[in-house]
Amino acid sequence: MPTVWIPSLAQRSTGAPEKVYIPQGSLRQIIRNLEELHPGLWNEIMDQDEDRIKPELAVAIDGETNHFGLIQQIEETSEIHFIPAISGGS
Amino acid sequence: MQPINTYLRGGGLALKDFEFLSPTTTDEAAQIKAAAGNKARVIAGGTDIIVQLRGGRFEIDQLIDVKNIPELNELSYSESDGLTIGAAVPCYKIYANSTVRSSYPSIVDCSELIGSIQIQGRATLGGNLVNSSPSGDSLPTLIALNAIAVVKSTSGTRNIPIVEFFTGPGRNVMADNELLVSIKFPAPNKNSGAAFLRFIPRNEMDIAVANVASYVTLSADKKNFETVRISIGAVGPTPYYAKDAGDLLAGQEVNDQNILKAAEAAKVYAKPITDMRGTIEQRIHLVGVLTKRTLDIAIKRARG
Amino acid sequence: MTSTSSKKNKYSVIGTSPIRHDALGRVTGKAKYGVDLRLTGMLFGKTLRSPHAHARIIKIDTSKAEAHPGVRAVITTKDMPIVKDEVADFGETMANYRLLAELCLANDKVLYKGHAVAVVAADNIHIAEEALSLIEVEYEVLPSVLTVQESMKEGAPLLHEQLTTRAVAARFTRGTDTGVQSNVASRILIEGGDVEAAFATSDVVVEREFNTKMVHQGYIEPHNETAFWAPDGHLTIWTSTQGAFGVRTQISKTLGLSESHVKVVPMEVGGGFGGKIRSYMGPTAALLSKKTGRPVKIVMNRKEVFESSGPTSGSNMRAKIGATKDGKITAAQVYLAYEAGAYPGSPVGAGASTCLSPYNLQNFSIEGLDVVVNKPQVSAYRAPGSPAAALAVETVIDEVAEKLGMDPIDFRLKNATKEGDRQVSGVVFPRIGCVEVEEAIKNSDHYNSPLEGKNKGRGTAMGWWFNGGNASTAMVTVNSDGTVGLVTGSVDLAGTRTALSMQVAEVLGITPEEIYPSVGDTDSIGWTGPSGGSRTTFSTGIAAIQATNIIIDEMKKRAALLWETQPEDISFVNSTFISSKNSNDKFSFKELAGKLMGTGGPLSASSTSNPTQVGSAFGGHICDVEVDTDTGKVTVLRYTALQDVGQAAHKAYCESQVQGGAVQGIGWALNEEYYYTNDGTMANSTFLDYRMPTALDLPMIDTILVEVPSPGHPFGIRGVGEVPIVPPLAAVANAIADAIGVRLTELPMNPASILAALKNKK
Amino acid sequence: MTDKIHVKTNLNGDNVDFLCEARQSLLEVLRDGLDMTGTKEGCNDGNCGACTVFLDGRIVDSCLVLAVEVEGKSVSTIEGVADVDKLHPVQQAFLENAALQCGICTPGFIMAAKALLEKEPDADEGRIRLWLAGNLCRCTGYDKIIRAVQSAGKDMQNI
Repeated sequence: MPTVWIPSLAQRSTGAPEKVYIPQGSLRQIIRNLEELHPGLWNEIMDQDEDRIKPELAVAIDGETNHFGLIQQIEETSEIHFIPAISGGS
Repeated sequence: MQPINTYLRGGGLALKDFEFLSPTTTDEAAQIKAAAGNKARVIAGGTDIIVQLRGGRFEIDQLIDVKNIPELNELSYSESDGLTIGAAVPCYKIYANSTVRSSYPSIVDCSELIGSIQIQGRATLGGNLVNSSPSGDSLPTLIALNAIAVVKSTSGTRNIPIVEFFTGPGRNVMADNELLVSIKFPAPNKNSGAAFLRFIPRNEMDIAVANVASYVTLSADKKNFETVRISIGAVGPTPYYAKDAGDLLAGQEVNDQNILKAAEAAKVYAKPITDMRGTIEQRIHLVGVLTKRTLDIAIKRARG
Repeated sequence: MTSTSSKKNKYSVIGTSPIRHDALGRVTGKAKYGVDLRLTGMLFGKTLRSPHAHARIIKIDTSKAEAHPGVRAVITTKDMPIVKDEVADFGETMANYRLLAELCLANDKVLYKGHAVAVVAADNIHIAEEALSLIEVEYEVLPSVLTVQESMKEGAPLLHEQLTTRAVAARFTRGTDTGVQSNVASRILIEGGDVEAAFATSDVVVEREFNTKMVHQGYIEPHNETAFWAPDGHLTIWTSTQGAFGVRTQISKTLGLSESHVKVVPMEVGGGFGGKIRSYMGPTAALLSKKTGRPVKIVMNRKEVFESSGPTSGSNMRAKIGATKDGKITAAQVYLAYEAGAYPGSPVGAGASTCLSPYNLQNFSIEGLDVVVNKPQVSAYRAPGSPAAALAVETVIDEVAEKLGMDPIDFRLKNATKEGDRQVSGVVFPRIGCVEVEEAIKNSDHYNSPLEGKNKGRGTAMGWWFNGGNASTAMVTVNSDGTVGLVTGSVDLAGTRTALSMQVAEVLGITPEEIYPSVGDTDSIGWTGPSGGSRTTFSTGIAAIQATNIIIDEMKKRAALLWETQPEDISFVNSTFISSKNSNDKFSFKELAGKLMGTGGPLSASSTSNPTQVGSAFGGHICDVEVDTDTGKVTVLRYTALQDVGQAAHKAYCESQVQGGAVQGIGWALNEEYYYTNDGTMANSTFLDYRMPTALDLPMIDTILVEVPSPGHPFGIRGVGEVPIVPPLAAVANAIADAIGVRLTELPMNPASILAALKNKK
Repeated sequence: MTDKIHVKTNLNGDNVDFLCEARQSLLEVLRDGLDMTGTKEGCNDGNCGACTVFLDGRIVDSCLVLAVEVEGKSVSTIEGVADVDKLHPVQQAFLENAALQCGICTPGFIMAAKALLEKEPDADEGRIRLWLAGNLCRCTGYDKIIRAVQSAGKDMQNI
């Protein structure tokens, strides 16, 4: 099953462990499932105003950036990380 | 001389009209000054005044270009009269002059340090003097060498010892109707040497955190000090003549112990402030360091 | 030895150093930078800026300025469309458009000295400046805060009454709103393992606190924007920008225009380093153009560049690192509080994510705070956020090694990150050159040369930075004589036209001189992210290679027509199309290019890259200094910068990027700072007193290019531009510590602070 | 509006006259009046050298020269350095040694380096660094610029 690495502050606020295993599917389904297991995680990850991941957050799937957002299909062996969106950079 | 009516740019500040005037004699220039006072300012190299006008430091009605006046372009030496540097002579001409190089090494030191090569193509010691910045890089040298400012107005010409010239940051004893014609330096003493150093955080292009000039005359056997003049800058509202620091060396043996005493005595004169260029503590300390170093170089030069 | 490369070049074009296509224009004064643009009927704009660091605008009266002869229009915030809070993506950079609009014209409050208040368009710059002095602004001056420490104090004046700390939520994000009113915009935390327990098992623990000042990118060309709002409603902006499409997005959002009504023409750029991504004057120039019906050009002066563009953060930091006697790091704890300037958005997240990357750690804790202060809003500056954090970590690492009696590079090697190790984010490192760079330091002539003499010292430091990915578009056109046109959307800051041409040339087997590269405007090329994030040669390179491969496929079809065979039967090797069916059927690329018209017509291809497998890179620097202990002055005696560049594209310009980044870092370490007086005035907003290094302040900068190919690029290219500014702050600090036996923890390490440190040592 | 001043000068070998206001710098008139934008403005206060031009054979910062001051003098700018078909050795050396990145400081450096090498083609590294200290470059770290000037000096000695 895909492994989701839970951010440390979110671990504290929701009681989730460092790593959570969630059945494969779209990224949206995975975040929904996370919320069911550990209520509060949805709000940690999702934007409060719009249907998207928080803009200051980037999702890395197996260390690579993803350009499909919530509809990205996550594979069986994948790791998901939430990392800060780096601004500017030049 | 054709009056030309215009504005000058002020970096976002309100500006008034001014005229650009190009007199060819000191009399003409003095007449303009007599009529307009400090509303007529002089441009020689322009490296300070253009920046000051853009920064809105003062307002003027007239700008007097003095580069076409022969007396202000004089650069000459005679044993009786010493060295004369016209107020409009740019630095590069000064440090390229063979007499200056051989007999006034501290003038070379400071004129080679003022600004960049580009700036030295325009900037003048006269401008540095009239501008009277506490950190002006030629000013300690002028004090140490006992230079005299030759100043003219419609009522005549007067000589002002540089040691009495400065009254505050950007201020001096010249009246609003006076024009700087030249700076005169006595012929160097026998067995003498002089040096100027400044301290800046980079190696070029900075305003001095502290600067020091020393002028040393040694005994005939070059083992003792005869007279010493030390001047310090950027450590108070004006550059200072650190008289006691030099006087205590008179008649003393040339050695490190005495030099360090003079360096300590020079520090007493320093009354600096802390700003973006340096701190009080650093500046006082640097006066000591630079005094010692300039004395060392001056002694070496005196001994040939 | 001045520059070396770690291995033999296997390419014919990649890795060489051809003369840049655009260099002739630059050495003859013909190249047109944004500041050089002059249009018929053009007016000159000038911005009135706040003299206060923090004040409420009570009233603005522009009537006298409007009546001044030669003044054509004046605008204030009431002329700006209302921009709603919206965070949107304009190419990897997240930005709130309301915030960007307020940087162009303050609304209600001014939040830093230099904040724009009104803008004038006049017949010439002098009249515009006169007009500024005729605008009357009434302010209610408010108390200001200038450092993160002051800003976080109980009862500190608030910059934004509505700002509350978003914190204690996600591992990296601003998270949920805490509701606490504060100047702290956000708090982030990255943790792994058990730091406290690990420190308890350590033989050596070193902890230090650091402070750094705000510093500027220092590009020589000031910001400039020229706008013409045509009667048909189409707006054109000519500007020196790192990214035309980002400017287009910002301007269309700010002014409420559709993107198709805004064309941004990127002019040559006189230096950016991250500071020329935002538009500061485009919207106001556009509004003035709309009001006057004429083109309006606005250029900042140097003071404005310092006070009103986007420098990078000053900081307050702590780093604590423990190790066992045998040289294994047990734990690392880092605290970073970064100045955001007037609006939220410091690069603290990047600092937090990068500073421990050279080490494979099990126990770590990194806390980051984004704090607003009454200073200009920070923007990107070369590896934003990373150099300061690296100063904290790399000097403490050096001190731990010293306490352990270990060589600092041996200590680093013992803990070095390798492929497969996890970053603090948990992300696994792909193929990466940390060990290779550290070994190259150990093997370098510099590291193995003795440094003799009093008050001399040597320091080393490592640094890591991401490469940006982001989308790029490239279009390749084949001319009938076999030359090739290449248009991309990537602004050329330092030779990327050529670095991109070289990739196309390598694929086609022709010379880079046979390719003519140009930079398209937003109407003539597809969306391309800004030239920033060390991404252009990498990401736009991929787009150019993709487009070239389409060309090759198309040309195979043309050859198949001529040879009456199938395209699958044709290969392209050594710049030659060959049929597998008949060995006499051969065309060089050039020959076939001449036959395109008779085989279906001209050929061009466009491709957009959006790489997911973006790289990252390590650099390591060695610095020798001598300290004049009488004056506190530091002389850099020798400097060697090593970097994993993956595969150098244009070798000389790779070296030059590394050298330039190192020197910016040396300036930051030794003398550069925003020097503020208590009233919030930057006292040194000139090149006289903002002391960037001159030629006389430096030795030659030796470079060693280590080449560990990036798996994400066909030629293994990694982005090069940013990494070299990460290690110098710590490398210089470690060298000074080695020279005088005192560790300085505040930047800049200028003569006054070194004298003070020496005095305290005694 | 104020009356403009008629100035006659020699610019890159040509007799040129222009109208200006006295408050206008030579730099401003070159760029905005005469459309010679090769001379760049970086600071407008004599601290970056991007506006370096020759005035009667010596290099100056044109931002610190009033346009009215060039009456009767000769001015040369970057636009006058190359022949139609041949670059000056300093320009050629900057190309070949990759001695520029963004290039905004390059015209100023070329003018300053040319002034040095015309007098001292054998200038050593220290002399070159001192001479060029009035020109700021933020991209290159100066390394390749110094090498280019050394290389140009060699070429000029051989001419």
